Amino acid sequence: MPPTTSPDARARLWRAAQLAPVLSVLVLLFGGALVLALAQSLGFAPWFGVNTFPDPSYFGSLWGSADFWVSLGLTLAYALAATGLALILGTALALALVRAFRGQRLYKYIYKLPLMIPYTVGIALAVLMLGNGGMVSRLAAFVGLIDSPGEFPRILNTHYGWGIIAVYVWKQTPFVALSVYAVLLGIGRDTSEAAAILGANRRQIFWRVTLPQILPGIVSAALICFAFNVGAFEAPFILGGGYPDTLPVVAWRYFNDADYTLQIQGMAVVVSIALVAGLILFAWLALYRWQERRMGRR
Amino acid sequence: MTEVQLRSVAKRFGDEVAIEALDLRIPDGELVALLGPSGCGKTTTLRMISGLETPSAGQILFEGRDVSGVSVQERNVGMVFQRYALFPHMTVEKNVAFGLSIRGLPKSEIAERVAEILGVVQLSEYRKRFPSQLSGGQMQRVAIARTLITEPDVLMMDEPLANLDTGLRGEMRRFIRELQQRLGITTIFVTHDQVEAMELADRVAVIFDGRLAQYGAPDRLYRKPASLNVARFLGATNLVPGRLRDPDLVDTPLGTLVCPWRQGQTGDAVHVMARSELIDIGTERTAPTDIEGRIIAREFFGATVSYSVACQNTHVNVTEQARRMLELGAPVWLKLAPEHMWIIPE
Amino acid sequence: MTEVQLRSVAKRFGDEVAIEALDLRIPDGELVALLGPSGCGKTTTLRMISGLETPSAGQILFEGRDVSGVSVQERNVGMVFQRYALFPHMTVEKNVAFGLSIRGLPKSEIAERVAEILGVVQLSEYRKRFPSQLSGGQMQRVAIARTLITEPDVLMMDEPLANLDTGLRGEMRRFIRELQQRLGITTIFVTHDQVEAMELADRVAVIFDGRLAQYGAPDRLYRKPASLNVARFLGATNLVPGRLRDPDLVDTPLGTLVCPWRQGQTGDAVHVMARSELIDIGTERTAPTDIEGRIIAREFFGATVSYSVACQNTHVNVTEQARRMLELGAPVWLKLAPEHMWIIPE
Amino acid sequence: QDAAAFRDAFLAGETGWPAVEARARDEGEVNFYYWGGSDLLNVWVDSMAVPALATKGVTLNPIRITSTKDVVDVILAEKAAGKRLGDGSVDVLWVNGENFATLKVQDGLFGSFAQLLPTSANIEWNAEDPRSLLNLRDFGVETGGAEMPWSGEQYVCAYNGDTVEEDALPATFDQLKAYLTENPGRFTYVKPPHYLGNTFVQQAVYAFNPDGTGAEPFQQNRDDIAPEELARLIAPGLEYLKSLEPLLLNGSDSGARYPEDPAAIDGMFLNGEVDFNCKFGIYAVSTGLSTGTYPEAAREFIFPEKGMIKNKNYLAIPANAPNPAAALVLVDWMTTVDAQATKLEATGFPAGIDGWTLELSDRAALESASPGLIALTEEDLEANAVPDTNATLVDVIEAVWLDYIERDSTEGIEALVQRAYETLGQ
Amino acid sequence: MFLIAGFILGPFLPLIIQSFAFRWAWPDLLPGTWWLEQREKSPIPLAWDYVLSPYSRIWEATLNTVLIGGIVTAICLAICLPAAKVLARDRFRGKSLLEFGLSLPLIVPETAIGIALLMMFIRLGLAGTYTGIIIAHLIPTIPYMIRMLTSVWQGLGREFEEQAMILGASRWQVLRLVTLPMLMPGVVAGALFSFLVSTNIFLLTFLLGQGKIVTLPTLLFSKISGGQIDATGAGIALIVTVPGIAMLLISERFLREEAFGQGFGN
Ligand SMILES: Nc1ncnc2c1ncn2[C@@H]1O[C@H](COP(=O)(O)OP(=O)(O)OP(=O)(O)O)[C@@H](O)[C@H]1O
Ligand SMILES: Nc1ncnc2c1ncn2[C@@H]1O[C@H](COP(=O)(O)OP(=O)(O)OP(=O)(O)O)[C@@H](O)[C@H]1O
Ligand SMILES: [Mg+2]
Ligand SMILES: [Mg+2]
Repeated sequence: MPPTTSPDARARLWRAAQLAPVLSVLVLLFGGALVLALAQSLGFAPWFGVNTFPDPSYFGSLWGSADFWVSLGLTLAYALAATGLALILGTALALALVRAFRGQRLYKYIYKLPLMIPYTVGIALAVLMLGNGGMVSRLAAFVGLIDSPGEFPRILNTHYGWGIIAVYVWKQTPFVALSVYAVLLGIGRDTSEAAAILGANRRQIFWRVTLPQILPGIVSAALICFAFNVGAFEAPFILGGGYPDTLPVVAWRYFNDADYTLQIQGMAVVVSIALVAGLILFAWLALYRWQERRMGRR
Repeated sequence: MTEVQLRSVAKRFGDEVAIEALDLRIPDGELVALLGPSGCGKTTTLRMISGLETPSAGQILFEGRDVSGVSVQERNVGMVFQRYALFPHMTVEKNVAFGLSIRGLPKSEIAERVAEILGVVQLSEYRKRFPSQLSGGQMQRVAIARTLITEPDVLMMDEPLANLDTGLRGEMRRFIRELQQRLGITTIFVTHDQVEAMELADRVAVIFDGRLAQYGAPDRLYRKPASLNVARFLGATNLVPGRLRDPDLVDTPLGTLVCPWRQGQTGDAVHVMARSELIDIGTERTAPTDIEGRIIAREFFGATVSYSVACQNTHVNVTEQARRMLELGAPVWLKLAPEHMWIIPE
Repeated sequence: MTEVQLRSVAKRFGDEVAIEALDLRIPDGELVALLGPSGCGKTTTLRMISGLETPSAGQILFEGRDVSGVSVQERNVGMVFQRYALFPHMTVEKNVAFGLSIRGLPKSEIAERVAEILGVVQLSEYRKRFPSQLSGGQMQRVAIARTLITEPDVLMMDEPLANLDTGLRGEMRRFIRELQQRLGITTIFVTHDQVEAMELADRVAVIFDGRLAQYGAPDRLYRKPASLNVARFLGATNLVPGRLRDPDLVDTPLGTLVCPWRQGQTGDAVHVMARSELIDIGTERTAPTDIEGRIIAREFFGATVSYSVACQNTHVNVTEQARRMLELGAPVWLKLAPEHMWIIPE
Repeated sequence: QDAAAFRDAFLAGETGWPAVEARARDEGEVNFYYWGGSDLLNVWVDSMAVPALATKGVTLNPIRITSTKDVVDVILAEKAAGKRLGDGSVDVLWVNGENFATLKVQDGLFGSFAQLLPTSANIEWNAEDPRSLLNLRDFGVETGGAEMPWSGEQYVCAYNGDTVEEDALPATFDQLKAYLTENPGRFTYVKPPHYLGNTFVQQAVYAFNPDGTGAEPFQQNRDDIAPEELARLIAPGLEYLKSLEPLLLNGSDSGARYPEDPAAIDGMFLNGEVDFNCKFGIYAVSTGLSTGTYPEAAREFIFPEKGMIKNKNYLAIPANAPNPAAALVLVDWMTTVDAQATKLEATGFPAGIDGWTLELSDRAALESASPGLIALTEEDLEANAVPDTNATLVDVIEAVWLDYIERDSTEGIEALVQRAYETLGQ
Repeated sequence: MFLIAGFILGPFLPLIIQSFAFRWAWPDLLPGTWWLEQREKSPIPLAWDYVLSPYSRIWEATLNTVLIGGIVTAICLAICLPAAKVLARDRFRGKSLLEFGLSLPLIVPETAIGIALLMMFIRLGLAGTYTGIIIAHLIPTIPYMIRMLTSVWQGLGREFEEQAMILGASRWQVLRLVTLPMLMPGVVAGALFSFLVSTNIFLLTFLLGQGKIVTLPTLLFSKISGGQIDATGAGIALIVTVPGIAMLLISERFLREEAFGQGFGN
């Protein structure tokens, strides 16, 4: 280093050097992909021989159609329902796990299994279990509740999305449990014991002491799950109820359409998904920052 | 305002014995310090009294009634945790109000009592802050206020001062002492700092390895420790081995000392304790029983000076107030008054 | 063995001023304590001397040579961190050997020197343990050994005793003092505990808010503080406001005290300091200058007793060794010897 | 030799086959993209094609894909990115219909190579012979020698003999509707734009052709038929499908379920959720029985009478194939009697070569490789065969189906056709 | 608790049965015909015979999955370590923006990234190559790795490194001898998580691998995309779970939940 550089400048340079690799991946690939997607959704696609940039008509026709809003609604509804369920189950599981009980070690293995396994396996399991020809349906027939698979209430491939939600919940409950468990270990038992001594019963302890403390952890885990669910493709594709599809599946269909101009429409869908997800993240971060500042943590 | 009694209470965690057997009576309205080295079972004892832990054996009585069937919530005890355990997501005010608000008291009454207690702990202006915005001493006081507001019958504090600066610690000690005297609440105070125990407590229970080693008033413990361990733990520096001779005489490496003894028999091995600050040091022999020595080290502590004196085959520490400074190497005479010595049986 | 000098050293972090301007000369082979309240800039000073931080202004000289261009690694200093910073993934042995092994010394030599220094700090039998398996005092000694093995020219310790128990703290103080005297290594020792500074240091530098408030031998600081702040920080309890009268007289709320003064003029507002342990307390008047009072509070600290005495319109604290106990409410007479008082200009 | 020059010389007929084989050996490998959804075919490619190509000094890289459309995308994207012959990534792909038409329109094909291959003798190229139709036209689009027939197929339905009486079997669409009125929810078809779905829709359109001319008007190119005319022709068929919707699987409650994939219908068929399973698969029942995917009582039947679409599928070489000579060698081998016979035997995919062009022994080999029909005869099938719809019209019908049936559009069929014409014409 | 175990493990039972079935029609609770009964008669490999044969591509896919996961993890670790350090320790302008940016990939769906990247990759010639897949996998793995590592860096005071420097260690020695070993729990957790994420990715691999690069999720997807599972599909699904189970055992051995979940607790 030449002695003329001030220590501050040197520190800045060194910092930049350390951030560079991650930033380059992020900016070039991720940012590049986003920009490209945006440009394309605005009509910039010379490789299909289309270049009407900037052309808001793709968004216009997308957002102008009722189908889009139905799809968005479905996407958000499945994601929300699954996240909510996973959240409740995962938190309950984490709370159970911090208590000592027999076989705890074994459960600690078991509950993490879905976390380690790809979604596709979860889908396969859902098909085998919940399908009209699946295990549950067969058991129902075995005990004489139904006589033909058609009588079995449809779980997969309906617009209620039970199958999709089941897979998400199956896969994400452990994730939530793991996050919450780590946070629970972090906050320790002190505060809940203090509350007990102050006379709080179990319910009060949970709602007024434990939950507020683990809430940031829960919410960030939920956010990750929710965002994933919004963008997930496999489960709604295989287990969904068909038209109207969730947004990622809609995008996929546009991309697989013989009509190339529809790919641009697909890009508009993709960008819309990203927009929804980004908005949610931004809102959460803003809220979190505000809360942290209020509590004087930063 | 409750008398607390422990009857042969024991606690095991799996194979590990935390408390062997503890008998302890904490009189109504007194402040008792549990004193002992780390891991001796102080926290465990408090947790059992509060009901957070169930004794493996023995009984805990409040006012003579066994409380084993009484849940934590119903025992009406208060506990200040070692690391305060303030609720990080609540303001000072909310923290303090917690105990009342879960009891469903009317808002106005809660507000009134919170304001009052915050006044007592001098934190009125901090009431909107979150714990992370407070200093250690302030958190401490919030924890105390939060506990006191529920008017517990028994107040427990688990090393409440361990995490404070020396200066603050003294201040908080005085604060706690004053408050306890004012409210007259039965208080159990855990510490592993003898000075703290001495200063604060009406009685001190010294616990070693899950067993009560001695229980009594601070000055009694300090002057008349029941065992070598207690003496050492309470900071006694001059513990000279000896052997009982005739009544009132003990043979030691310092010579034969005049020192009344009541228990034991001639010939028993004992230790003689002579606290360093109770030994007079002079540059001239004034009595035949004076012991000759030579200063080999000197330490200046501001208010006091400590000398290490070589006498015969042993070392004696002497502390005196720093009004004069004796020189290193100077020959000195030590006066060990019989009433300032104490015989500890082996 | 190096003289360290700071010349108008300043340090800013962004807009925040940590050190305003510090001039300090630490003579070769001495042990200097940096004493000051939390946040006054003690750690920052050490970090600048070690090279971990670059001063915003001023110079740091080792043996008269400016070391601003010398990297941390080349300064050959040693530093013991507040929380020891032992490498948790290495055994005691490995921790201690670290400084040598990165210098690529032959294995046999390293082993020899590690064994030697572990002997010095009395940890030979712990050499295979990991830091988490050690007590505070042992970790402390490992940290010191690890630093000393590299034979630094300057040894720095940042509140090395802050995390230790009272008992252990005294022991470690003595250990450090002895070691430093044996090796004669220039040592800078940071603390915010005045007793520690007094006991250990050849000189004490009191720092307030990034400025040197006083620098001198411990007993001088203790007896003759240069300012009210220093006096208060060093634990003076009786600081009575007064006004200089004739030579050797000061008007105070306690009456007119006889007390020699050299600086200042008649009529100047001053404070008179009378350290609580240097005041004699008696139950009878023995001299006309004795001041009458009444004991209003008593605290027993084991070795000492502290009385709060109400005299005229003010309170005086008196500490004495706990050989007797005066009763609360008893009328007493205080003797303030002229040579035990000190005038502090406003 | 530069790849483009090789192509030009080869297509001009100036390059002898040994030279092609020699170049193929130099190229050393060939990337074959094909739909990998059939375990049987996968096994055959790995166990027969790979070793066969290896003897010719060419490493065959079989690349299994889930949708041919994806490969077409790759080819065209690479082409757009300036990748020419020798630079791309796809050498040979298994293709037909719309995807071929797309490649052809986008100029994404290698050229007219088929009749220059030694094994082209196994194919009937004589335009005079009506049997050559499927070799010259793929969904009505002229192949122009840019693809080589690989398999022939016909859309055949199977029923489950355990649940359906033989005399209750529908033979026409009206009978199907009647059957479903009796047994609601016992049938469904694959969702367009999957080609199986498209085919079912086309058959319905043929059957309800208001002129009674069946498949005939649908052989024209989109440019040759006015949207109004097309709308008139397909409207009754779509109306029929719409009226069928409530009778389909799940149609009575949350809306008819159209599976994405024939595998789903296979599963439902096996579990008895549906009574019929229609797909391209002359030998589907045989193979289904031998792999356990069909119920034991599965039988084939004629449906719809005089309206079972028959077509072929092909191997094409893209314009930017990285190894053009090896690609030619692969396609050539794929059309050998040996390859065709083993494929038929292993997978049940009917031969793409034309039996009558072969020598007797070869013809016998091919026949003995056939797994055999269950409950039908070659003659039955042949008698009810009809051709595909022109690929350019398939796009239109598919779009209209999506709008009219799936999206429940309230616009008239004519408007929908009109719009499809517009967007597709861009 | 029982319910949870049932919920998690229960579905595997039919999967195992299915993988040994030849024909398993509704409403049979067990297959009507087992694979072993048909094994001799069938001209082609059935069920496990197919799954375990090279025809199924399962070995290739496993190898690819593990290889890609390993390389992605290594690269991700290498580039995230310094960045996480800066994020944990420095305060600078634009830091919260950077943090926002680094969490974005968690939020922006794979569908969006994948489809957009495809065009880019085809132009760059990265589509269908290992390089391309590995680069693409970095996007979703980086946020996890950064979070894990930032939390360990935060837990690791500067004083250890400074102590080492004072003892004379060079930057490289500090990193190698002090920093890395001390970061180990977080590094292991981060590595495990990013390996997990990488091996779980379907869509990116599927889109960008163009069928040329087969991994376990894409292989399984092509088997079940129809919403139907036959014996070979079930067998493949079982094999796909094997790396997960291996990871589970490893993770239990080498780290505690705390480290694992830490990155998400805020
Ligand atoms: N939940 C527990 N499980 C197992 N052992 C425990 C548990 N709680 C305490 N112990 C053990 O019981 C003994 C006493 O612990 P306790 O916490 O009461 O000590 P302490 O006197 O409060 O010590 P310290 O001064 O360090 O706080 C220790 O040996 C400790 O290891
Ligand atoms: N890296 C830094 N960035 C910003 N401010 C700092 C930094 N380091 C120290 N300071 C500030 O400089 C001042 C002096 O800090 P320093 O750590 O030297 O105090 P100290 O005397 O060692 O205190 P303590 O006794 O609490 O350790 C403090 O106000 C502190 O907030
Ligand atoms: Mg404790
Ligand atoms: Mg400091």
